[in-house]
Amino acid sequence: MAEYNAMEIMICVAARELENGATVGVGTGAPCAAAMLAQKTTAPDLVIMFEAGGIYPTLPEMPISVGDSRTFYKAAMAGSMGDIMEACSRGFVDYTFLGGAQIDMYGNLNSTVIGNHAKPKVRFPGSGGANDFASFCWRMMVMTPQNNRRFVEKVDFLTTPGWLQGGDSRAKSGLPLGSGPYKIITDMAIMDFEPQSKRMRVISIHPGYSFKDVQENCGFELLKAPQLADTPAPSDEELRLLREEIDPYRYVIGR
Amino acid sequence: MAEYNAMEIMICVAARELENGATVGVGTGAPCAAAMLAQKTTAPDLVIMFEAGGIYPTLPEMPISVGDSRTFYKAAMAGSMGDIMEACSRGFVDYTFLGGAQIDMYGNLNSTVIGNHAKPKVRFPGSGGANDFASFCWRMMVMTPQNNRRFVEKVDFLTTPGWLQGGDSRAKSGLPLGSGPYKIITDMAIMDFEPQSKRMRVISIHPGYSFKDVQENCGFELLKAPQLADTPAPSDEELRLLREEIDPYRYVIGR
Amino acid sequence: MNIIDQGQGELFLDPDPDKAREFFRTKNRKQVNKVMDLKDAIARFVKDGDYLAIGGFGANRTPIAACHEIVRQKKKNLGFAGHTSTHDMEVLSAGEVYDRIDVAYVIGLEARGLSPCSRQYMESGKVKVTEWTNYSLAARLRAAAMGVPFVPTRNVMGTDTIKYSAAKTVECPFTGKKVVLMPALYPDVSVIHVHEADVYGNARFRGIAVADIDLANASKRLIITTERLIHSDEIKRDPSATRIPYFLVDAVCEVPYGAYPGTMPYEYFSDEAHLREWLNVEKDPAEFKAFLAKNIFDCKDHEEYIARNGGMKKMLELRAKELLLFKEV
Amino acid sequence: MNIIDQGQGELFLDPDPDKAREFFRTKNRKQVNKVMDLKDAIARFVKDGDYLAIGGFGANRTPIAACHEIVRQKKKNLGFAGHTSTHDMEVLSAGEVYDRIDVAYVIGLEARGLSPCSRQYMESGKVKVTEWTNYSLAARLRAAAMGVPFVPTRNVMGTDTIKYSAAKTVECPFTGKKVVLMPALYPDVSVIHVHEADVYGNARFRGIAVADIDLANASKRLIITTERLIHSDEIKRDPSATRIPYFLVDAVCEVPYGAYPGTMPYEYFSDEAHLREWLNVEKDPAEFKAFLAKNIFDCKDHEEYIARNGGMKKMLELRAKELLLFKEV
Repeated sequence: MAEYNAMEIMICVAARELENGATVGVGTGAPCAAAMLAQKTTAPDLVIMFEAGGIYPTLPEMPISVGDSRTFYKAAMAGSMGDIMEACSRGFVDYTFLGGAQIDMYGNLNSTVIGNHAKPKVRFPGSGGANDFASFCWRMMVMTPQNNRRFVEKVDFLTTPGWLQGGDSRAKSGLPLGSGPYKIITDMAIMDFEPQSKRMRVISIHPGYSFKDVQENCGFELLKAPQLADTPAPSDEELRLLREEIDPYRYVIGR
Repeated sequence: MAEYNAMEIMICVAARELENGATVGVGTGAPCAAAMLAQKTTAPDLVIMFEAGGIYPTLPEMPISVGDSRTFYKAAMAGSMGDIMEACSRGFVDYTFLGGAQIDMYGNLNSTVIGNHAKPKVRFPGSGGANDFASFCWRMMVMTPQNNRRFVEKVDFLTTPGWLQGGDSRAKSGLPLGSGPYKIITDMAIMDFEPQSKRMRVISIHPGYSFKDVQENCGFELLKAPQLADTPAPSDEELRLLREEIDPYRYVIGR
Repeated sequence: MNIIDQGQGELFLDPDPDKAREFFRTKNRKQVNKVMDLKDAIARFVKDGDYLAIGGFGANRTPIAACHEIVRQKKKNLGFAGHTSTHDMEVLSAGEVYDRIDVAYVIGLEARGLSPCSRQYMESGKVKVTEWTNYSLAARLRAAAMGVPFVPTRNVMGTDTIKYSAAKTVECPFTGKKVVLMPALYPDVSVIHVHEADVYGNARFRGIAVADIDLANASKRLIITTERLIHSDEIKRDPSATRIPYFLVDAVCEVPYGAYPGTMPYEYFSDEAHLREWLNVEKDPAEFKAFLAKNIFDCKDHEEYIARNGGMKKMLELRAKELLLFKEV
Repeated sequence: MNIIDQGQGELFLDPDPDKAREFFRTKNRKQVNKVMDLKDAIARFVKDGDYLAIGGFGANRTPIAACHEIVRQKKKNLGFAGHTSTHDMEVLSAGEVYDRIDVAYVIGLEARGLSPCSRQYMESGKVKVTEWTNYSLAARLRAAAMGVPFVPTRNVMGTDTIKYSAAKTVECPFTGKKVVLMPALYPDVSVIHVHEADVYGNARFRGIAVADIDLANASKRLIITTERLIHSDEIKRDPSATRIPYFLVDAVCEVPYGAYPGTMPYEYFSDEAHLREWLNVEKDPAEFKAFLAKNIFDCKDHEEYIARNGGMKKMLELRAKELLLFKEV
């Protein structure tokens, strides 16, 4: 079996979640790499949208920015941020991939501050389009390394909505009905959410890890699916595509 | 003095109201003819906008429709209805010229129905963009023949806002502050509105008519300005421009 | 939300964005070939009872061929968005295909006069009418395009136009000022005519947009009629020119002169003589019936309609007129 | 209007459309020559204390030359719309020109990492912060562009993002659903970089629009920086291509490579090495000070900045990169 690093397995596993013919709103970095890998493997007709306005480009290389020229290279349309976000708002976009500094058991994300808002200990970039994508897209997915610093009991600042306080709290919040977090993909496991409580639940463990590893690298109690799957390792072909075609300069997978 | 018809004097008088460098939202027919005449006389830099999206065209001839190709011929921009109406809404448009089947003493217009709305005696086109222009543009002007059928005590249907019920009723209505009817131009006279009551007031009488003629051709009591002006007759040059350059096929002035 | 004032007009469509989302979720996102005959597109996507909207502006970049086909197929009980509907409404009224209408501007053909046929139908009592304005209907499409149940505007207050609409006046919680909420309008099906589209439905047009971008985004089903099909490589070469992205589109129909007898900017000007013929012939019911038989019901398609009204010679004349080829400016 | 929930963040600008109308009423509607030096435009139209917005998207079609000039002129106490502000914010933070900010995305340069300088300034307590999202800020500009005090959206509910915003949640009177009202944002002054403009300010650009059309409409004062001036006849020849009409514009500044070191679509790609240099040098205050002297304060203008960073040779390299001239795709 090939060697691979934490970023590589996250990208490969994430790519497999995207079905052919779906629409996905992505940012730069790992989400974009996952979408590009999906296009080259199981989802050749995956429709990629970038929040600044690029619709269905033929990506010649990894974009550096969600607004750079590559995001609308040989695209169906170079539109506006409104075109993208309102397509999401109308229910045209199936998936989004997000990240964040912190995530809680309901999939809520913090990308705003650690500490006090007025004079924060650490200031992060803020929502950007993350809250918008998570509010509007049908299925929000997260790619993030598994550790106690990121997986926390309570996020310092709830930037981007997951299942909020769990249960029916999101349904009652006013956010579009039927949207919400779907899968959380880390370097150790795949999680989904238990349908009633909306609590994070481990459903598949990556090679070399156990449920115990995952739990130990999580700041809250994880649920466990009745049958835990074994995540297939990245295939040689997945790794080749990722390393040779998608990210030859290791911008993302070299992190 | 040259001969002229009712439509010709209305157009000539209306054109003189438009100052150079103003913006005006116009429809087809007499309003457009007046704006074109103004451009060729006292207001060479008059900026014409058409509600379907044409901004500042170089009109090669009279448009047939406010959306036809002439409305954006050699224009600054061929935009959208939103571009125009929202420029009006933001306060960028100084004047508009409207008409209607009925007008009351507060400058309210009916272009919807005579009789019952559900099964009208006469159905007219409806507001179109008239209500929008009259709501948003700073100064609304009306061009209409003077007669008892049109100038009525109460419009059957208040399609387009004038000063509503007079006094401060428009200011209280929620319509943009400071906008409202400005001048009414007929084939007999020019009217404005008395500042407090907002009732229609005759300020200038066209050649050959008296205040009595105007009042007799009006279904409500008109106020009279302290000093009534005599409207100058259309000049030979105005008539030449109108007949030879603006409306050579007499689409408008032949009515 | 305290409602200060509200129209008593009927709201013909549900402005609920979650219901619209459920529908839009089902639309295919793949770039697949959507080219079909206009006849098939109308048969498949315009169902009796649907709420219909037509792009363009009356007789400007308006899919008149599609309006003819809707009448030819004798669609019934449609709802209709009458936002400066002129010749399109005249055609649809001739077929009495609609029975409820959101009105901004109807019956008239602007400077050309009024359509007796449209007027009679509107005065017949057979049509349920809710009143709006051009911008109000544009704003309703904007709300739908944004995926929200309404947007605010500052027109219509104090008038009967709002009274016979389905809008509501509320107080703005930021400024204390009154604003009117225009409910979202998600047409069941719309037809928009463009200059160029690829087989997937990526479409572009020149000249004024009217409200067509919002209309395209707001519509549950969208039929594009196009003067010309172009290769998808051409779309990809200049994606900034795309005005309507493919995923909104259900059918792409290549219909040259599809806006005739209206104007298609940079292509052909309106056939004013023929539009006058329409208006004149409507005055006599028997004559009008024969006229409709000749021009709609007995025509196989738009090509035949054009052949019966001057064919290519006429089209070249209208092109010359549109481009001012024989006029010094 | 019953307010269900509302943010506690400060609203930095008045969303009252009547006040905006009073201002817009005073703007000149004539097509007059507005060409001026960027230095003069910034001196004249960006006043200490103004609320500033920058077009483009961080380092894409972003008027970086104008950001340098704002810093060079030591503007102070500006408000700032931080909607995916990346390198523009990095420059403005270096000058500490702003003291209040509406945040959607700040500090970061996307895949390139975070700006230590922007971060320090944001963590200093010197900056008042209200939180939004990219779409929320776009919606706020849309509301202003429409001349209304708010538009509704369906994002942010249930989060701290709304809690630290100045948005309000209300119940939709049509559907009973909750919606968030985003207050209109009318910036005092904005700068947008485009490919081409005429001397009057009619402007066009290629590639994604981001939120620049709404921004142009929403702004009280608008400075256009353009890669090239074009003759007004060219605008008139193709008015469909105009994205920003002249009457919105106060100044037109011809600034070739005005988005450098960011990307200008179809013209030049970002200078990643130089952007990395910015990020690295910020780690050392003394080094950063010298870097700013060299690249901003001691530069007469953008041309000198470019000359100090590779000049025409570098520009041609970036053009080749943008156009993928040496890469098979």
